[in-house]
Amino acid sequence: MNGRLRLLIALLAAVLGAALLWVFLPLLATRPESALAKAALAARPLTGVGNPVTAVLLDYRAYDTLLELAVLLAALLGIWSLGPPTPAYQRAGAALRAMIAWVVPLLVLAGGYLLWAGGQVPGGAFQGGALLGAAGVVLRLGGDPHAGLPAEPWQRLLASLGVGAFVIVGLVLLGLGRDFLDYPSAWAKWLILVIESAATLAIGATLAAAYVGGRPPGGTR
Amino acid sequence: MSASLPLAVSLPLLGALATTLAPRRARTLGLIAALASSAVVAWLVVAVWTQGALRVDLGGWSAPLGIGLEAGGANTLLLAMTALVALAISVHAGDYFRDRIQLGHFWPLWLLLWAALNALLLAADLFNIYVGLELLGLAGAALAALGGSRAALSASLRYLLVGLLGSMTYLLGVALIYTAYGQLDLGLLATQLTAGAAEATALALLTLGLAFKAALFPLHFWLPPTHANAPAPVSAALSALVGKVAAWLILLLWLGPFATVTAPAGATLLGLLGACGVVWGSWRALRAERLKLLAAHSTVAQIGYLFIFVPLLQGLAPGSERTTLIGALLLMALTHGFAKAAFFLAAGQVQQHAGHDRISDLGGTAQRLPATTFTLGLAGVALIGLPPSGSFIGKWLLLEAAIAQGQWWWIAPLLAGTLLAAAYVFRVLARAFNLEPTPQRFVNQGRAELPGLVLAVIAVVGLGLAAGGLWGLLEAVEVER
Amino acid sequence: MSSALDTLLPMLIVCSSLVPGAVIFLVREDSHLLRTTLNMAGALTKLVLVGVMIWGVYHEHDYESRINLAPGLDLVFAADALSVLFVTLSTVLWLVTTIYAIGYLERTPNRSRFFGFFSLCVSATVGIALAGNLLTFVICYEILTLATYPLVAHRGTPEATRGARIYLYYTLSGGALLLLGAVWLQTLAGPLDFVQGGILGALPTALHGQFQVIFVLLLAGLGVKAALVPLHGWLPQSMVAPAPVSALLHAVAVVKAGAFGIVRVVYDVYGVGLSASLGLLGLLGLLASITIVYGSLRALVQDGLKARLAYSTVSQVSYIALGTSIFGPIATVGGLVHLVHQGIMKITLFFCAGNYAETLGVHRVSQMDGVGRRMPWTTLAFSAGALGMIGIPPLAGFVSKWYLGLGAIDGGAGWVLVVLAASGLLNAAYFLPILYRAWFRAPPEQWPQEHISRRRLETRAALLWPPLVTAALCVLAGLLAAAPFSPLEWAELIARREYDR
Amino acid sequence: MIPLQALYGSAGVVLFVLGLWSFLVHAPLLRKLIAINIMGSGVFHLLIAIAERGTEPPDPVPHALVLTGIVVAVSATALALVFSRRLEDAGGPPEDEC
Amino acid sequence: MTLLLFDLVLIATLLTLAVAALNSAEPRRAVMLFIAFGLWLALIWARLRAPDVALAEAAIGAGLGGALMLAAARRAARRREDDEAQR
Repeated sequence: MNGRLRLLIALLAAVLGAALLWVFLPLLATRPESALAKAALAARPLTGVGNPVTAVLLDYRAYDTLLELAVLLAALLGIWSLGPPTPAYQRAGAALRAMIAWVVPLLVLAGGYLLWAGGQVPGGAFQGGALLGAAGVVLRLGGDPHAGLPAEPWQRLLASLGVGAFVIVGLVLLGLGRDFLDYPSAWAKWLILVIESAATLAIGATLAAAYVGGRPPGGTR
Repeated sequence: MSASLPLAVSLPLLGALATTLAPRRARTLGLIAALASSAVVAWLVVAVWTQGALRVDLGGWSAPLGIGLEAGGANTLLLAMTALVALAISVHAGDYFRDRIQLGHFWPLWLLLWAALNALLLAADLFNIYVGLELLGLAGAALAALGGSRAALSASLRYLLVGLLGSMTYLLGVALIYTAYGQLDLGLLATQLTAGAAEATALALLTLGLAFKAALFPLHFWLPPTHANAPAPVSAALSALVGKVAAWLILLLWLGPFATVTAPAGATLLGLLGACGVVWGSWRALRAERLKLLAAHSTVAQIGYLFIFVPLLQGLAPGSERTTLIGALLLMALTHGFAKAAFFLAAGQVQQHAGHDRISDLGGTAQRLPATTFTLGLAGVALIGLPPSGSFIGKWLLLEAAIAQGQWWWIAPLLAGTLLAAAYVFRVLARAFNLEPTPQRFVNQGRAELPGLVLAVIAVVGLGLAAGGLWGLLEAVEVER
Repeated sequence: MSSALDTLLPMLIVCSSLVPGAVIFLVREDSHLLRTTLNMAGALTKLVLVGVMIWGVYHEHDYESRINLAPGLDLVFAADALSVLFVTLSTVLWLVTTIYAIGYLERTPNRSRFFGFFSLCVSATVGIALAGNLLTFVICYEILTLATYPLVAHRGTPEATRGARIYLYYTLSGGALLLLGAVWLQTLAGPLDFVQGGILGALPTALHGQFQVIFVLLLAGLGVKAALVPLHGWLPQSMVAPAPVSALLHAVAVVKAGAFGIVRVVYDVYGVGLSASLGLLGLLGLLASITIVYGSLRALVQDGLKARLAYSTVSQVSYIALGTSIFGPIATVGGLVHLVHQGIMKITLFFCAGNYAETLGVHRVSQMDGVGRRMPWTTLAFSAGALGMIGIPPLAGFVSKWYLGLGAIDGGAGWVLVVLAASGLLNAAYFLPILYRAWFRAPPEQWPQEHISRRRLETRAALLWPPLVTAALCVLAGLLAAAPFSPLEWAELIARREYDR
Repeated sequence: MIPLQALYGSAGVVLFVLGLWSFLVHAPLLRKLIAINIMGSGVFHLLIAIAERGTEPPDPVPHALVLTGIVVAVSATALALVFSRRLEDAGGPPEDEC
Repeated sequence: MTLLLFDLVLIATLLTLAVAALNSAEPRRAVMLFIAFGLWLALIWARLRAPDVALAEAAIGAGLGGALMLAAARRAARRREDDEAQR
């Protein structure tokens, strides 16, 4: 790419930035009341979830989250379709192994805590799942080529858990004559917890598997 | 009845899970899922036909809090086209991918793509469209790379990156709308949006983001290599469905919630880009050396036609004239969808038989596969817009509107596109006639050849002669509202 | 007669060749019997249905099939006297040509494809004949283009591919102009149903300027198929097609569709009065006259037999346009009756040319010395056709020219007589030498390629009977011109309905 | 005085434009991916900024949107990286243009 | 006023990190800067009372995304060294 084109692009980007700022600033300065925010906060008791973000993610806009988990699944399946993983690093030294032996359970525990706490305070499926995934990353860095993941069929099951829990709960509710993902208020809290747990496992497993970066070598381990 | 809306998304998802869990049985499970998804869409079409437009608030939360799904006249028709084309692709793919491992990769991704298509067509929420677009982009890129060649990988990577650029741009538009209006539901926004700088900028960002995905000229550069190098069933899905859905979303925004924001200048610009796409895509198709590349370039042209409608619809108040023109737009989109899918499936057949798809060396192969050649011919007729295909009627109505509104300059790209399309289609068909030995049968491999043929017949005969029903559905929904 | 039949009959006539055509594609290549049965069943069914229709239209029965395609756009097949004229011509000649083609293509490859497209082609022609509005006409007109393309390209040789490509360039470009003209006209005048006397006369005179431009567009579109100079370039090129295709293309389907379209546009869309007052008839007459003379001149210098016949077609088809362009009922009769007469004469000539080529390998005029002795029956049929073309009484061609001449005097267009006379002389100049060679010169030692040796008949029966039948029709159409249901009588019926409203 | 959200919001816009610029001018895939991620972060940041409402509790909806967006972005990044690795395996570095 | 100053510093640092990440041609350096950018962003989001998202950005955006990119960067760097060794 030659210098003149670079300059042109930089200029255009600057103009675009100025235009966007010109449009955004007045709006940001006098941001109108968000009706949606008020409604979201007001309806929270009905969901049985204390953390408003979790309420949005798993109740009001649960459908978005369902599709998002499908995106995650699609990414993993895409990665698998491209072939086997690259070889892992060499086995870590004893000191590092000892540290990993400490860190991984800690990450898993913290992930579980975040999942559980996510109903009331900051945290939830994504953060918990991310920590599980991080545990996988650490394991792989330590030399485990599978990042602590089970054999392929189980990986497939884990990766499908999130979307699966959502779709099955949704379809069962449809079958019961309710709207898709319209939780009965008595069960809302528990259904959300079930879905969240499934999603946590799925996110953790998917992120770790994505880090491994290829289709697990068939069946056996 | 309204259950059919979420089912149209969740059944393909369920199929994707089933095929993920049991990759060895992917073919059987996938076909079952494909049939079930198509059946649900059929149910939905009947429901819309008898009851008018449907809307479901998911999770029991009505807008603005929850996410809605809507089935009106236009998107129901697109949904039905998607189901038919997807079913044909599903049947064809079982034969196309001979390798069980490849089938195991294909099926879940393909069903995820289908779920994304249905989700986008039914979507009534700006952010939900973003998530759907990402699912579409990731699944599409992964599918396009299934061929595994270096060219396919490189093209798919570019597709993925361009898709990401598009969705980020789109998301900025969403953020702008949320800043100004504090909500995301299209139905509510339609009642509140007013003309203004912020709204216009938001529309520009949303359109730009979607234009990347729809391959609207000049943002089409990624499309030809991707579609030409993907496995044929995937190319069929990408060309016939993915681009159409993105184009549909642009049209939905322009004709729906943002109708008060749009200005004639913007609409004319969009039409102009469409016209450039028609001429440029057709010209490149004419120059293409390979059959699939030809089809891919022609997709750029076919997307262009849809945008020529925008400046003509811009000035029309709701009424029968507008419904007629929207119907023509849909007819064009549906015909192209069916025809392009058929064309790619047939091209894949040719490629598998000949081991290549160089147009100049096609002679013998085309002669040995009469049904496939016939499919190419019929699909070609629809791509050109010759009667009795649906696109002929669409083009007639488009010309009529252009003349009646005094915007006669749109005639030039339409006629140029038609003649160029004729030139590139018959450049291929001319190879079908040579001195090769006589084929004994019309159809040799039913599962591989018939899906494409059926799609082509739908495009040419079904949509041509039974197009009246389309307006029937559109008007049924209008009246309901 | 029930009303259900009234609304179905036109559609049934179209389908009677369409359905067998679609099925034939699926027939295995070696199932001769099944294919022939389908062909003949379709052709005979159509003949019966058309018979019913002739009777009905004569008794002022209305037939109309209508399908709504889109708001404001209807696919209409309807029958009036004019459409019946053309339908009957195509139906009869289809039957004859099908028999001929079965004989001609024996033991050649790709017959299922050939007969499939052949039937589609006839369906499109019949659709053109029965089209009840301009939209339907355009649709069938374009389908005709598509269906004939594979027939021209059928042989698969490089020349065939080239001829087909040129054919396509011309017809599709013309089709685009026709489409544009039709759509434009529809935005001005609404749905363009064909009504005797036209529908544009009632519209404000402010639109007349646009009407003139649109007429030029329509004429450009129709003129391609009708082979009006300078749009005729495709016709000699598509001579590479098998003889039955040439016969069908030049006698019935393609060129006639163009000529018929011109007739429709002048009489049933614009109205002959409006066309005259807008000066459009003069334009048409001029083009037709140029074409008549130019085609004959070019025919004179061709050595290839089919090429000579092709240029003769260019010339002869324009008689129809010429008749249309003269204001007055007598010339109309001449033009319309020539639609039929030229068809049967020219198909006879092409059948014979095909017989010479198929039996003896004779393709050129210079090779035709003495063919009359080897193939007397074929040459007899050829002579009937050729003399008819020149206009020798009492053959069919004489009747057409007589009425054209009378009409020209009646319509005050005396210059047309000069054109007619010149054309007649030229016709004689390029046909008589062939007849002389065929009958009076000695045959050569050996024919170029004698494919079929002489047994009881001079060639295969399926090749011999069709030209004899059509030659007989040429003679009968001339001799019995005054009989009821003769082409002439029918043309007079149409002219009466057009002028005596 | 400039409200807090205007300040942070403009930073989001600036990040978006910076990312866009970098995406367009830098050829290597990794740099493009970083650019895309920073573009995305810009939009996310903007959403977080408008969720902050001073005295009232923050609007949870943009927070949820951003959470979704982060996961989607990381999925796409992972897929793109594996694509580029396969391309390297298939012969040479990935194409240097876009 | 001090609060505003604090915010300005936060934002200035963020933008500096972003520019640095975008402008470094050396892959590993660019990724490290990107990770730092992500963590800083998480900090700002915590400041903007979005702790859920801050956590997620730190763990997923900066953490896992960074880890993924780092692996790629290491390969890129190794390839670059190989190329130089060959020359």
